Amino acid sequence: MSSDTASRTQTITSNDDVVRARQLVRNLAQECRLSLVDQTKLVTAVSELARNTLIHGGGGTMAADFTQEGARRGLRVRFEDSGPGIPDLQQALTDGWTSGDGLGLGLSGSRRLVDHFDIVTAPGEGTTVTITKWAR
Amino acid sequence: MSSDTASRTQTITSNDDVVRARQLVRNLAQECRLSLVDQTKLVTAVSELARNTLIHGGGGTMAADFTQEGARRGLRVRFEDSGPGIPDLQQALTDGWTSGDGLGLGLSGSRRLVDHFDIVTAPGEGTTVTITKWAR
Amino acid sequence: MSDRIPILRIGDVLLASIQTDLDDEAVMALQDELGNRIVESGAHGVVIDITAVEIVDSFVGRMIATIATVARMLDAETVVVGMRPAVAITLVELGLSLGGVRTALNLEMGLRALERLRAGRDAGAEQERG
Amino acid sequence: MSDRIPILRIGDVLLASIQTDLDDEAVMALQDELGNRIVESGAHGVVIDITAVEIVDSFVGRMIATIATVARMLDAETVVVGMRPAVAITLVELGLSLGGVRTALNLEMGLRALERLRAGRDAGAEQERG
Ligand SMILES: Nc1ncnc2c1ncn2[C@@H]1O[C@H](COP(=O)(O)OP(=O)(O)O)[C@@H](O)[C@H]1O
Ligand SMILES: Nc1ncnc2c1ncn2[C@@H]1O[C@H](COP(=O)(O)OP(=O)(O)O)[C@@H](O)[C@H]1O
Repeated sequence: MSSDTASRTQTITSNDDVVRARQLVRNLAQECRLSLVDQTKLVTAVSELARNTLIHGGGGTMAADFTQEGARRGLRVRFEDSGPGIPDLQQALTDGWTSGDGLGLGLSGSRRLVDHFDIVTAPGEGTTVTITKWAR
Repeated sequence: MSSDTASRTQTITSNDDVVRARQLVRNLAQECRLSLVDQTKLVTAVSELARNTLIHGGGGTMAADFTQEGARRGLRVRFEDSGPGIPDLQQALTDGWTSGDGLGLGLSGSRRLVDHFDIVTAPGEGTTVTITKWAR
Repeated sequence: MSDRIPILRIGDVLLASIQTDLDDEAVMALQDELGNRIVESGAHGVVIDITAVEIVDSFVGRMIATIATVARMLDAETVVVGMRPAVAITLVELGLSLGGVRTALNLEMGLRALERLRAGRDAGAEQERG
Repeated sequence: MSDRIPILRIGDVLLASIQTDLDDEAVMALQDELGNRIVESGAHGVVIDITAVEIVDSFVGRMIATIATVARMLDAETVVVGMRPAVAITLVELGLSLGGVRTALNLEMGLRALERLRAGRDAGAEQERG
Protein backbone atom coordinates (compact mmCIF):
# COMPACT_ATOMS: atom_id res chain seq x y z
CA MET A 1 0.00 0.00 0.00
CA SER A 2 1.01 3.57 -0.54
CA SER A 3 0.78 4.20 3.19
CA ASP A 4 3.90 2.40 4.31
CA THR A 5 6.97 4.50 4.74
CA ALA A 6 9.07 2.78 2.10
CA SER A 7 6.74 3.60 -0.78
CA ARG A 8 6.83 7.28 0.06
CA THR A 9 10.36 7.73 -1.13
CA GLN A 10 11.21 7.78 -4.80
CA THR A 11 14.65 7.89 -6.33
CA ILE A 12 14.77 10.29 -9.27
CA THR A 13 17.42 9.23 -11.72
CA SER A 14 15.45 8.67 -14.94
CA ASN A 15 12.42 9.90 -16.87
CA ASP A 16 10.52 6.88 -15.61
CA ASP A 17 11.18 7.94 -12.07
CA VAL A 18 9.55 11.29 -12.76
CA VAL A 19 6.42 9.42 -13.86
CA ARG A 20 6.59 7.26 -10.73
CA ALA A 21 6.97 10.36 -8.58
CA ARG A 22 3.79 11.82 -10.09
CA GLN A 23 1.89 8.60 -9.54
CA LEU A 24 3.05 8.20 -5.97
CA VAL A 25 1.99 11.72 -5.07
CA ARG A 26 -1.31 11.31 -6.92
CA ASN A 27 -2.11 8.27 -4.76
CA LEU A 28 -1.13 10.00 -1.54
CA ALA A 29 -3.10 13.11 -2.50
CA GLN A 30 -6.20 11.02 -2.98
CA GLU A 31 -5.63 9.31 0.35
CA CYS A 32 -5.27 12.74 1.92
CA ARG A 33 -8.60 13.74 0.33
CA LEU A 34 -7.30 16.73 -1.58
CA SER A 35 -9.92 18.09 -3.99
CA LEU A 36 -9.54 17.14 -7.62
CA VAL A 37 -8.27 20.61 -8.53
CA ASP A 38 -5.77 20.55 -5.66
CA GLN A 39 -4.58 17.07 -6.64
CA THR A 40 -4.04 18.33 -10.16
CA LYS A 41 -2.12 21.38 -8.99
CA LEU A 42 0.06 19.36 -6.61
CA VAL A 43 0.88 16.62 -9.11
CA THR A 44 1.71 19.25 -11.74
CA ALA A 45 4.11 20.93 -9.30
CA VAL A 46 5.65 17.55 -8.49
CA SER A 47 6.19 16.89 -12.17
CA GLU A 48 8.02 20.20 -12.59
CA LEU A 49 10.17 19.77 -9.50
CA ALA A 50 11.02 16.12 -10.12
CA ARG A 51 12.14 17.07 -13.62
CA ASN A 52 14.34 19.82 -12.16
CA THR A 53 15.88 17.33 -9.73
CA LEU A 54 16.68 15.06 -12.65
CA ILE A 55 17.78 17.62 -15.23
CA HIS A 56 19.31 20.46 -13.25
CA GLY A 57 20.21 18.60 -10.06
CA GLY A 58 21.68 15.57 -11.82
CA GLY A 59 19.30 13.21 -10.00
CA GLY A 60 18.20 12.90 -6.39
CA THR A 61 15.28 11.75 -4.30
CA MET A 62 11.70 12.66 -3.55
CA ALA A 63 10.17 12.00 -0.15
CA ALA A 64 6.47 12.49 0.59
CA ASP A 65 4.68 12.42 3.92
CA PHE A 66 1.45 13.46 5.52
CA THR A 67 1.54 16.42 7.81
CA GLN A 68 -0.86 17.85 10.32
CA GLU A 69 -1.46 21.41 11.53
CA GLY A 70 -4.23 21.67 14.07
CA ALA A 71 -7.18 19.88 12.50
CA ARG A 72 -5.83 20.22 8.99
CA ARG A 73 -4.12 17.46 7.11
CA GLY A 74 -1.77 18.01 4.26
CA LEU A 75 0.78 16.39 2.04
CA ARG A 76 4.40 17.50 2.12
CA VAL A 77 6.84 16.56 -0.62
CA ARG A 78 10.57 17.15 -0.54
CA PHE A 79 12.97 17.04 -3.49
CA GLU A 80 16.62 16.76 -2.72
CA ASP A 81 19.68 16.64 -4.90
CA SER A 82 23.39 17.24 -4.46
CA GLY A 83 23.79 18.95 -7.82
CA PRO A 84 25.32 22.34 -8.62
CA GLY A 85 22.78 24.35 -6.58
CA ILE A 86 21.24 27.64 -7.72
CA PRO A 87 23.55 30.67 -7.63
CA ASP A 88 20.88 33.34 -8.07
CA LEU A 89 17.68 32.16 -6.47
CA GLN A 90 15.64 35.25 -7.14
CA GLN A 91 16.41 35.03 -10.83
CA ALA A 92 15.59 31.31 -10.90
CA LEU A 93 12.21 32.05 -9.27
CA THR A 94 11.29 34.55 -11.98
CA ASP A 95 8.62 33.51 -14.49
CA GLY A 96 10.23 32.55 -17.75
CA TRP A 97 13.82 32.49 -16.57
CA THR A 98 15.71 29.37 -17.57
CA SER A 99 19.41 28.53 -17.69
CA GLY A 100 18.67 25.85 -20.28
CA ASP A 101 15.99 25.49 -22.89
CA GLY A 102 13.01 25.05 -20.59
CA LEU A 103 10.08 27.41 -20.30
CA GLY A 104 11.31 28.73 -16.99
CA LEU A 105 7.96 28.10 -15.31
CA GLY A 106 8.92 25.10 -13.20
CA LEU A 107 9.98 26.86 -10.01
CA SER A 108 7.79 29.97 -10.26
CA GLY A 109 4.76 28.04 -11.48
CA SER A 110 4.94 25.23 -8.95
CA ARG A 111 5.43 27.77 -6.20
CA ARG A 112 2.05 29.24 -7.12
CA LEU A 113 0.39 25.85 -7.33
CA VAL A 114 1.07 24.84 -3.75
CA ASP A 115 0.30 26.27 -0.31
CA HIS A 116 3.82 26.31 0.97
CA PHE A 117 7.07 26.41 -0.97
CA ASP A 118 10.48 26.37 0.55
CA ILE A 119 13.85 26.17 -1.15
CA VAL A 120 17.31 25.76 0.31
CA THR A 121 20.21 25.92 -2.07
CA ALA A 122 23.73 27.21 -2.45
CA PRO A 123 26.33 26.89 -5.19
CA GLY A 124 27.99 23.51 -4.93
CA GLU A 125 25.71 22.42 -2.09
CA GLY A 126 22.75 20.98 -3.93
CA THR A 127 19.12 21.98 -3.83
CA THR A 128 16.23 21.01 -1.57
CA VAL A 129 12.71 22.08 -2.41
CA THR A 130 9.87 21.34 -0.01
CA ILE A 131 6.23 21.89 -0.91
CA THR A 132 3.02 21.42 1.04
CA LYS A 133 -0.60 21.27 -0.01
CA TRP A 134 -3.35 21.28 2.60
CA ALA A 135 -6.62 19.41 2.39
CA ARG A 136 -9.58 21.71 2.93
CA MET B 1 -38.05 39.98 -24.90
CA SER B 2 -34.76 39.20 -26.45
CA SER B 3 -36.53 37.31 -29.23
CA ASP B 4 -37.89 40.24 -31.17
CA THR B 5 -35.87 41.41 -34.08
CA ALA B 6 -35.22 44.91 -32.78
CA SER B 7 -33.35 43.80 -29.65
CA ARG B 8 -30.97 41.73 -31.70
CA THR B 9 -29.21 44.73 -33.09
CA GLN B 10 -26.85 46.77 -30.99
CA THR B 11 -25.15 50.00 -31.94
CA ILE B 12 -21.53 50.03 -30.81
CA THR B 13 -20.37 53.57 -30.21
CA SER B 14 -19.34 53.51 -26.55
CA ASN B 15 -17.87 51.27 -23.86
CA ASP B 16 -21.37 50.79 -22.50
CA ASP B 17 -22.47 49.44 -25.83
CA VAL B 18 -19.77 46.77 -25.66
CA VAL B 19 -21.24 45.66 -22.33
CA ARG B 20 -24.73 45.65 -23.86
CA ALA B 21 -23.48 43.61 -26.79
CA ARG B 22 -22.11 40.98 -24.42
CA GLN B 23 -25.35 40.85 -22.47
CA LEU B 24 -27.52 40.62 -25.56
CA VAL B 25 -25.50 37.71 -26.90
CA ARG B 26 -25.43 36.03 -23.50
CA ASN B 27 -29.24 36.07 -23.42
CA LEU B 28 -29.56 34.78 -26.95
CA ALA B 29 -26.97 32.06 -26.31
CA GLN B 30 -29.00 30.84 -23.35
CA GLU B 31 -32.15 30.88 -25.42
CA CYS B 32 -30.29 28.88 -28.08
CA ARG B 33 -29.27 26.36 -25.39
CA LEU B 34 -25.54 26.65 -25.89
CA SER B 35 -23.62 24.83 -23.16
CA LEU B 36 -22.15 26.98 -20.42
CA VAL B 37 -18.63 26.63 -21.82
CA ASP B 38 -19.83 27.52 -25.31
CA GLN B 39 -21.75 30.53 -23.98
CA THR B 40 -18.59 31.67 -22.25
CA LYS B 41 -16.49 31.24 -25.38
CA LEU B 42 -19.00 33.04 -27.59
CA VAL B 43 -19.53 35.97 -25.24
CA THR B 44 -15.76 36.32 -24.84
CA ALA B 45 -15.37 36.46 -28.63
CA VAL B 46 -18.18 39.02 -28.82
CA SER B 47 -16.43 41.17 -26.26
CA GLU B 48 -13.20 41.14 -28.27
CA LEU B 49 -14.91 41.87 -31.58
CA ALA B 50 -17.23 44.55 -30.25
CA ARG B 51 -14.21 46.29 -28.76
CA ASN B 52 -12.45 46.11 -32.13
CA THR B 53 -15.51 47.62 -33.81
CA LEU B 54 -15.41 50.47 -31.33
CA ILE B 55 -11.67 51.06 -31.08
CA HIS B 56 -10.29 50.11 -34.48
CA GLY B 57 -13.43 50.54 -36.60
CA GLY B 58 -14.48 53.84 -35.04
CA GLY B 59 -17.87 52.42 -34.07
CA GLY B 60 -20.46 50.34 -35.88
CA THR B 61 -23.20 47.83 -35.22
CA MET B 62 -23.66 44.29 -34.04
CA ALA B 63 -26.48 42.11 -35.33
CA ALA B 64 -27.28 38.69 -33.88
CA ASP B 65 -29.67 36.07 -35.20
CA PHE B 66 -30.45 32.41 -34.84
CA THR B 67 -29.46 30.17 -37.68
CA GLN B 68 -30.30 26.62 -38.61
CA GLU B 69 -28.34 23.96 -40.46
CA GLY B 70 -30.21 20.67 -40.74
CA ALA B 71 -31.30 19.85 -37.21
CA ARG B 72 -28.69 22.07 -35.61
CA ARG B 73 -29.39 25.48 -34.24
CA GLY B 74 -26.81 28.13 -33.80
CA LEU B 75 -26.25 31.77 -33.08
CA ARG B 76 -24.68 34.04 -35.67
CA VAL B 77 -23.32 37.44 -34.77
CA ARG B 78 -22.13 40.06 -37.23
CA PHE B 79 -19.99 43.11 -36.47
CA GLU B 80 -19.92 45.83 -39.05
CA ASP B 81 -18.09 49.11 -39.23
CA SER B 82 -17.12 51.55 -41.93
CA GLY B 83 -13.74 52.31 -40.44
CA PRO B 84 -10.29 52.14 -42.04
CA GLY B 85 -10.42 48.40 -42.80
CA ILE B 86 -7.50 46.03 -42.32
CA PRO B 87 -4.70 46.32 -44.90
CA ASP B 88 -2.89 43.08 -44.05
CA LEU B 89 -5.43 40.56 -42.85
CA GLN B 90 -3.04 37.68 -42.36
CA GLN B 91 -0.88 39.80 -40.10
CA ALA B 92 -3.92 41.00 -38.15
CA LEU B 93 -5.00 37.38 -37.61
CA THR B 94 -1.65 36.46 -36.09
CA ASP B 95 -1.54 35.80 -32.35
CA GLY B 96 -0.03 38.77 -30.58
CA TRP B 97 -0.04 41.18 -33.49
CA THR B 98 -1.51 44.58 -32.68
CA SER B 99 -1.36 47.93 -34.43
CA GLY B 100 -2.08 49.65 -31.15
CA ASP B 101 -1.39 48.71 -27.56
CA GLY B 102 -3.71 45.70 -27.31
CA LEU B 103 -2.61 42.15 -26.71
CA GLY B 104 -3.26 41.21 -30.32
CA LEU B 105 -5.42 38.26 -29.31
CA GLY B 106 -8.82 39.67 -30.24
CA LEU B 107 -9.08 38.44 -33.81
CA SER B 108 -6.95 35.30 -33.54
CA GLY B 109 -8.37 34.33 -30.17
CA SER B 110 -12.01 34.88 -30.99
CA ARG B 111 -11.54 32.99 -34.23
CA ARG B 112 -10.55 29.96 -32.15
CA LEU B 113 -13.42 30.40 -29.73
CA VAL B 114 -16.18 30.07 -32.32
CA ASP B 115 -17.21 27.45 -34.86
CA HIS B 116 -17.22 29.72 -37.86
CA PHE B 117 -15.33 32.95 -38.39
CA ASP B 118 -15.55 35.07 -41.46
CA ILE B 119 -14.02 38.46 -42.13
CA VAL B 120 -14.49 40.81 -45.04
CA THR B 121 -12.38 43.93 -45.09
CA ALA B 122 -10.43 46.19 -47.38
CA PRO B 123 -8.53 49.43 -46.80
CA GLY B 124 -11.01 52.28 -46.70
CA GLU B 125 -13.99 49.96 -46.97
CA GLY B 126 -14.62 49.04 -43.37
CA THR B 127 -14.66 45.65 -41.70
CA THR B 128 -17.33 43.01 -41.27
CA VAL B 129 -16.72 40.03 -39.02
CA THR B 130 -19.29 37.26 -38.79
CA ILE B 131 -19.08 34.48 -36.23
CA THR B 132 -21.27 31.45 -35.58
CA LYS B 133 -21.51 29.09 -32.65
CA TRP B 134 -23.61 25.93 -32.92
CA ALA B 135 -25.60 24.34 -30.15
CA ARG B 136 -24.69 20.69 -29.69
CA MET C 1 -21.24 55.89 -16.71
CA SER C 2 -18.63 53.53 -15.23
CA ASP C 3 -19.37 51.72 -12.00
CA ARG C 4 -16.61 52.03 -9.50
CA ILE C 5 -15.44 48.89 -7.79
CA PRO C 6 -14.90 49.46 -4.08
CA ILE C 7 -11.52 48.34 -2.80
CA LEU C 8 -11.74 46.96 0.71
CA ARG C 9 -8.93 46.45 3.11
CA ILE C 10 -8.82 43.36 5.30
CA GLY C 11 -5.78 43.51 7.51
CA ASP C 12 -2.82 43.60 5.17
CA VAL C 13 -4.81 42.59 2.15
CA LEU C 14 -6.62 44.66 -0.47
CA LEU C 15 -9.79 43.13 -1.86
CA ALA C 16 -11.54 44.07 -5.08
CA SER C 17 -14.68 42.13 -5.75
CA ILE C 18 -16.04 42.50 -9.27
CA GLN C 19 -19.79 42.19 -9.01
CA THR C 20 -21.01 43.53 -12.33
CA ASP C 21 -20.15 43.33 -15.99
CA LEU C 22 -17.54 46.09 -16.17
CA ASP C 23 -17.02 48.33 -19.15
CA ASP C 24 -13.43 48.98 -20.25
CA GLU C 25 -13.29 52.33 -18.52
CA ALA C 26 -14.24 50.76 -15.20
CA VAL C 27 -11.61 48.06 -15.75
CA MET C 28 -8.93 50.70 -16.30
CA ALA C 29 -10.16 52.67 -13.28
CA LEU C 30 -9.88 49.55 -11.15
CA GLN C 31 -6.38 48.87 -12.43
CA ASP C 32 -5.24 52.41 -11.65
CA GLU C 33 -6.86 52.55 -8.27
CA LEU C 34 -5.65 49.14 -7.16
CA GLY C 35 -2.16 50.05 -8.35
CA ASN C 36 -2.21 53.24 -6.30
CA ARG C 37 -3.60 51.53 -3.24
CA ILE C 38 -0.92 48.84 -3.36
CA VAL C 39 1.77 51.51 -3.47
CA GLU C 40 0.21 53.66 -0.73
CA SER C 41 -0.89 50.96 1.64
CA GLY C 42 2.12 48.68 1.57
CA ALA C 43 -0.37 45.80 1.50
CA HIS C 44 1.22 42.38 1.27
CA GLY C 45 -1.56 40.82 -0.69
CA VAL C 46 -4.21 41.59 -3.28
CA VAL C 47 -7.32 39.53 -3.87
CA ILE C 48 -9.35 39.98 -7.02
CA ASP C 49 -12.68 38.23 -6.61
CA ILE C 50 -14.15 37.20 -9.96
CA THR C 51 -16.80 34.84 -8.62
CA ALA C 52 -19.50 36.91 -10.31
CA VAL C 53 -17.56 37.43 -13.52
CA GLU C 54 -18.95 35.54 -16.48
CA ILE C 55 -16.14 36.19 -18.94
CA VAL C 56 -12.51 37.28 -18.81
CA ASP C 57 -11.51 38.73 -22.15
CA SER C 58 -8.09 40.05 -23.15
CA PHE C 59 -8.81 43.47 -21.65
CA VAL C 60 -9.70 42.14 -18.20
CA GLY C 61 -6.91 39.57 -18.49
CA ARG C 62 -4.38 42.30 -19.10
CA MET C 63 -5.69 44.28 -16.14
CA ILE C 64 -5.19 41.26 -13.87
CA ALA C 65 -1.69 40.60 -15.23
CA THR C 66 -0.74 44.27 -14.79
CA ILE C 67 -1.95 44.37 -11.20
CA ALA C 68 -0.05 41.17 -10.44
CA THR C 69 3.10 42.73 -11.90
CA VAL C 70 2.74 45.96 -9.94
CA ALA C 71 2.05 43.98 -6.78
CA ARG C 72 5.04 41.73 -7.30
CA MET C 73 7.35 44.70 -7.76
CA LEU C 74 6.20 45.88 -4.36
CA ASP C 75 6.58 42.45 -2.83
CA ALA C 76 2.88 41.76 -2.64
CA GLU C 77 1.15 38.68 -3.99
CA THR C 78 -2.03 38.62 -6.06
CA VAL C 79 -4.64 35.90 -5.85
CA VAL C 80 -7.58 35.63 -8.22
CA VAL C 81 -10.47 33.87 -6.54
CA GLY C 82 -13.62 32.30 -7.91
CA MET C 83 -12.56 31.70 -11.48
CA ARG C 84 -15.19 29.56 -13.15
CA PRO C 85 -13.97 26.45 -15.00
CA ALA C 86 -15.60 27.71 -18.22
CA VAL C 87 -13.59 30.92 -17.88
CA ALA C 88 -10.34 28.96 -17.39
CA ILE C 89 -10.96 26.86 -20.49
CA THR C 90 -11.77 29.98 -22.50
CA LEU C 91 -8.57 31.69 -21.33
CA VAL C 92 -6.51 28.72 -22.47
CA GLU C 93 -8.14 28.79 -25.91
CA LEU C 94 -7.91 32.54 -26.20
CA GLY C 95 -4.19 32.09 -25.69
CA LEU C 96 -4.09 34.57 -22.84
CA SER C 97 -1.71 34.31 -19.90
CA LEU C 98 -2.66 36.00 -16.65
CA GLY C 99 1.03 36.56 -16.10
CA GLY C 100 1.42 34.11 -13.30
CA VAL C 101 -1.19 34.89 -10.72
CA ARG C 102 -2.25 32.49 -8.07
CA THR C 103 -5.81 31.23 -8.09
CA ALA C 104 -8.01 29.99 -5.29
CA LEU C 105 -11.48 28.52 -5.15
CA ASN C 106 -13.03 31.28 -3.11
CA LEU C 107 -12.32 34.31 -0.99
CA GLU C 108 -11.65 32.37 2.19
CA MET C 109 -9.14 30.09 0.47
CA GLY C 110 -7.52 33.08 -1.21
CA LEU C 111 -7.01 34.92 2.07
CA ARG C 112 -5.66 31.79 3.67
CA ALA C 113 -3.23 31.30 0.78
CA LEU C 114 -1.92 34.83 1.27
CA GLU C 115 -1.49 34.26 4.99
CA ARG C 116 0.47 31.09 4.43
CA LEU C 117 2.55 32.75 1.80
CA ARG C 118 3.43 35.46 4.20
CA ALA C 119 4.31 33.06 6.97
CA GLY C 120 6.32 31.02 4.49
CA ARG C 121 8.19 34.06 3.27
CA ASP C 122 9.17 35.28 6.68
CA ALA C 123 10.45 31.83 7.52
CA GLY C 124 11.85 31.26 4.03
CA ALA C 125 13.93 34.41 4.09
CA GLU C 126 16.26 32.82 6.57
CA GLN C 127 16.27 29.44 4.98
CA GLU C 128 17.01 30.68 1.52
CA ARG C 129 20.68 30.82 2.12
CA GLY C 130 21.46 30.74 -1.62
CA MET D 1 11.08 2.27 -21.76
CA SER D 2 8.95 4.90 -23.48
CA ASP D 3 5.49 3.97 -24.68
CA ARG D 4 4.86 5.07 -28.22
CA ILE D 5 1.63 6.85 -28.92
CA PRO D 6 0.03 5.58 -32.11
CA ILE D 7 -0.91 8.30 -34.58
CA LEU D 8 -4.09 7.48 -36.44
CA ARG D 9 -5.30 9.02 -39.62
CA ILE D 10 -8.99 9.79 -40.08
CA GLY D 11 -9.52 11.25 -43.52
CA ASP D 12 -7.48 14.43 -43.60
CA VAL D 13 -6.91 14.50 -39.88
CA LEU D 14 -4.13 13.07 -37.73
CA LEU D 15 -5.17 11.85 -34.30
CA ALA D 16 -2.92 11.25 -31.32
CA SER D 17 -4.70 9.98 -28.27
CA ILE D 18 -2.65 10.07 -25.08
CA GLN D 19 -3.80 7.18 -22.93
CA THR D 20 -1.06 6.82 -20.36
CA ASP D 21 1.12 9.00 -18.16
CA LEU D 22 3.93 9.76 -20.62
CA ASP D 23 7.53 10.20 -19.64
CA ASP D 24 9.42 13.12 -21.20
CA GLU D 25 11.06 10.92 -23.80
CA ALA D 26 7.69 9.69 -25.02
CA VAL D 27 6.44 13.29 -25.14
CA MET D 28 9.40 14.29 -27.33
CA ALA D 29 8.92 11.21 -29.53
CA LEU D 30 5.27 12.15 -30.02
CA GLN D 31 6.23 15.72 -30.88
CA ASP D 32 8.78 14.58 -33.48
CA GLU D 33 6.57 11.95 -35.00
CA LEU D 34 3.50 14.18 -35.19
CA GLY D 35 5.63 16.90 -36.75
CA ASN D 36 6.93 14.52 -39.40
CA ARG D 37 3.51 13.10 -40.12
CA ILE D 38 2.01 16.57 -40.57
CA VAL D 39 4.72 17.41 -43.10
CA GLU D 40 4.50 14.10 -44.96
CA SER D 41 0.76 13.66 -44.99
CA GLY D 42 -0.38 17.15 -45.84
CA ALA D 43 -3.10 16.65 -43.24
CA HIS D 44 -5.30 19.66 -42.71
CA GLY D 45 -5.95 18.98 -39.07
CA VAL D 46 -4.40 17.51 -35.95
CA VAL D 47 -6.32 16.31 -32.93
CA ILE D 48 -4.55 15.70 -29.65
CA ASP D 49 -6.85 13.80 -27.33
CA ILE D 50 -5.99 14.41 -23.67
CA THR D 51 -9.19 12.98 -22.19
CA ALA D 52 -7.13 10.50 -20.18
CA VAL D 53 -4.45 13.00 -19.21
CA GLU D 54 -4.47 13.95 -15.55
CA ILE D 55 -1.94 16.78 -15.67
CA VAL D 56 -0.42 19.04 -18.31
CA ASP D 57 2.90 20.37 -17.07
CA SER D 58 5.22 22.79 -18.86
CA PHE D 59 6.88 19.97 -20.81
CA VAL D 60 3.64 18.61 -22.24
CA GLY D 61 2.35 22.16 -22.71
CA ARG D 62 5.38 23.05 -24.77
CA MET D 63 4.92 19.92 -26.90
CA ILE D 64 1.34 20.94 -27.65
CA ALA D 65 2.35 24.51 -28.49
CA THR D 66 5.16 23.30 -30.75
CA ILE D 67 2.88 20.93 -32.65
CA ALA D 68 0.33 23.70 -33.10
CA THR D 69 3.06 25.97 -34.48
CA VAL D 70 4.37 23.36 -36.91
CA ALA D 71 0.82 22.57 -38.01
CA ARG D 72 -0.01 26.23 -38.53
CA MET D 73 3.07 26.77 -40.69
CA LEU D 74 1.76 23.99 -42.90
CA ASP D 75 -1.74 25.39 -42.93
CA ALA D 76 -3.17 22.76 -40.63
CA GLU D 77 -5.15 23.41 -37.45
CA THR D 78 -4.65 21.75 -34.11
CA VAL D 79 -7.44 20.96 -31.69
CA VAL D 80 -6.89 19.69 -28.17
CA VAL D 81 -9.85 17.63 -27.01
CA GLY D 82 -10.93 16.43 -23.60
CA MET D 83 -9.10 18.93 -21.42
CA ARG D 84 -10.34 18.56 -17.86
CA PRO D 85 -11.44 21.73 -16.07
CA ALA D 86 -8.90 21.08 -13.30
CA VAL D 87 -6.17 20.95 -15.93
CA ALA D 88 -7.31 24.26 -17.45
CA ILE D 89 -7.28 25.99 -14.06
CA THR D 90 -3.83 24.60 -13.33
CA LEU D 91 -2.51 25.81 -16.70
CA VAL D 92 -3.75 29.32 -15.95
CA GLU D 93 -2.01 29.33 -12.57
CA LEU D 94 1.15 27.75 -13.91
CA GLY D 95 1.28 30.71 -16.31
CA LEU D 96 1.56 28.48 -19.35
CA SER D 97 0.13 29.37 -22.73
CA LEU D 98 -0.64 26.56 -25.13
CA GLY D 99 0.25 28.95 -27.91
CA GLY D 100 -3.23 29.40 -29.23
CA VAL D 101 -4.68 26.01 -29.85
CA ARG D 102 -8.34 25.34 -30.21
CA THR D 103 -10.04 23.17 -27.64
CA ALA D 104 -13.11 20.98 -27.88
CA LEU D 105 -15.07 18.93 -25.38
CA ASN D 106 -14.42 15.57 -26.99
CA LEU D 107 -13.12 13.85 -30.09
CA GLU D 108 -16.36 14.11 -32.01
CA MET D 109 -16.61 17.85 -31.38
CA GLY D 110 -12.97 18.30 -32.27
CA LEU D 111 -13.33 16.55 -35.61
CA ARG D 112 -16.45 18.54 -36.35
CA ALA D 113 -14.64 21.79 -35.53
CA LEU D 114 -11.88 20.89 -37.98
CA GLU D 115 -14.42 20.08 -40.69
CA ARG D 116 -16.18 23.39 -40.23
CA LEU D 117 -12.92 25.22 -40.18
CA ARG D 118 -11.99 23.66 -43.45
CA ALA D 119 -15.33 24.47 -45.04
CA GLY D 120 -15.08 28.00 -43.67
CA ARG D 121 -11.61 28.44 -45.06
CA ASP D 122 -12.45 27.31 -48.55
CA ALA D 123 -15.40 29.68 -48.59
CA GLY D 124 -13.51 32.36 -46.72
CA ALA D 125 -10.65 32.48 -49.20
CA GLU D 126 -12.89 34.19 -51.70
CA GLN D 127 -14.55 36.45 -49.24
CA GLU D 128 -11.39 37.73 -47.66
CA ARG D 129 -10.86 40.34 -50.29
CA GLY D 130 -8.57 42.38 -48.01
N1 LIG E 1 17.35 21.27 -8.66
C1 LIG E 1 18.02 22.25 -9.30
N2 LIG E 1 19.38 22.30 -9.28
C2 LIG E 1 20.05 23.28 -9.93
N3 LIG E 1 19.45 24.27 -10.60
C3 LIG E 1 18.11 24.29 -10.64
C4 LIG E 1 17.32 23.30 -10.00
N4 LIG E 1 16.02 23.60 -10.22
C5 LIG E 1 16.00 24.72 -10.97
N5 LIG E 1 17.25 25.15 -11.23
C6 LIG E 1 17.65 26.36 -12.00
O1 LIG E 1 16.58 27.27 -12.02
C7 LIG E 1 16.20 27.56 -13.38
C8 LIG E 1 14.72 27.81 -13.46
O2 LIG E 1 14.03 26.59 -13.18
P1 LIG E 1 12.56 26.39 -13.72
O3 LIG E 1 11.74 27.57 -13.31
O4 LIG E 1 12.09 25.06 -13.27
O5 LIG E 1 12.70 26.44 -15.29
P2 LIG E 1 13.32 25.41 -16.34
O6 LIG E 1 13.48 24.10 -15.63
O7 LIG E 1 12.30 25.37 -17.43
O8 LIG E 1 14.62 26.00 -16.77
C9 LIG E 1 16.70 26.39 -14.18
O9 LIG E 1 16.89 26.72 -15.53
C10 LIG E 1 17.98 26.03 -13.45
O10 LIG E 1 19.04 26.87 -13.85
N1 LIG F 1 -12.74 46.44 -36.96
C1 LIG F 1 -11.46 46.73 -37.27
N2 LIG F 1 -11.15 47.77 -38.07
C2 LIG F 1 -9.87 48.06 -38.38
N3 LIG F 1 -8.81 47.37 -37.93
C3 LIG F 1 -9.04 46.32 -37.12
C4 LIG F 1 -10.37 45.94 -36.75
N4 LIG F 1 -10.27 44.84 -35.95
C5 LIG F 1 -8.96 44.56 -35.83
N5 LIG F 1 -8.20 45.45 -36.54
C6 LIG F 1 -6.73 45.45 -36.67
O1 LIG F 1 -6.22 44.16 -36.36
C7 LIG F 1 -5.27 44.26 -35.30
C8 LIG F 1 -5.34 43.00 -34.46
O2 LIG F 1 -6.59 42.96 -33.80
P1 LIG F 1 -6.75 42.10 -32.48
O3 LIG F 1 -6.23 40.72 -32.75
O4 LIG F 1 -8.15 42.22 -32.03
O5 LIG F 1 -5.75 42.77 -31.45
P2 LIG F 1 -5.83 44.16 -30.65
O6 LIG F 1 -7.24 44.66 -30.76
O7 LIG F 1 -5.42 43.81 -29.27
O8 LIG F 1 -4.84 45.06 -31.35
C9 LIG F 1 -5.63 45.51 -34.56
O9 LIG F 1 -4.52 46.00 -33.85
C10 LIG F 1 -6.07 46.42 -35.71
O10 LIG F 1 -4.97 46.97 -36.36
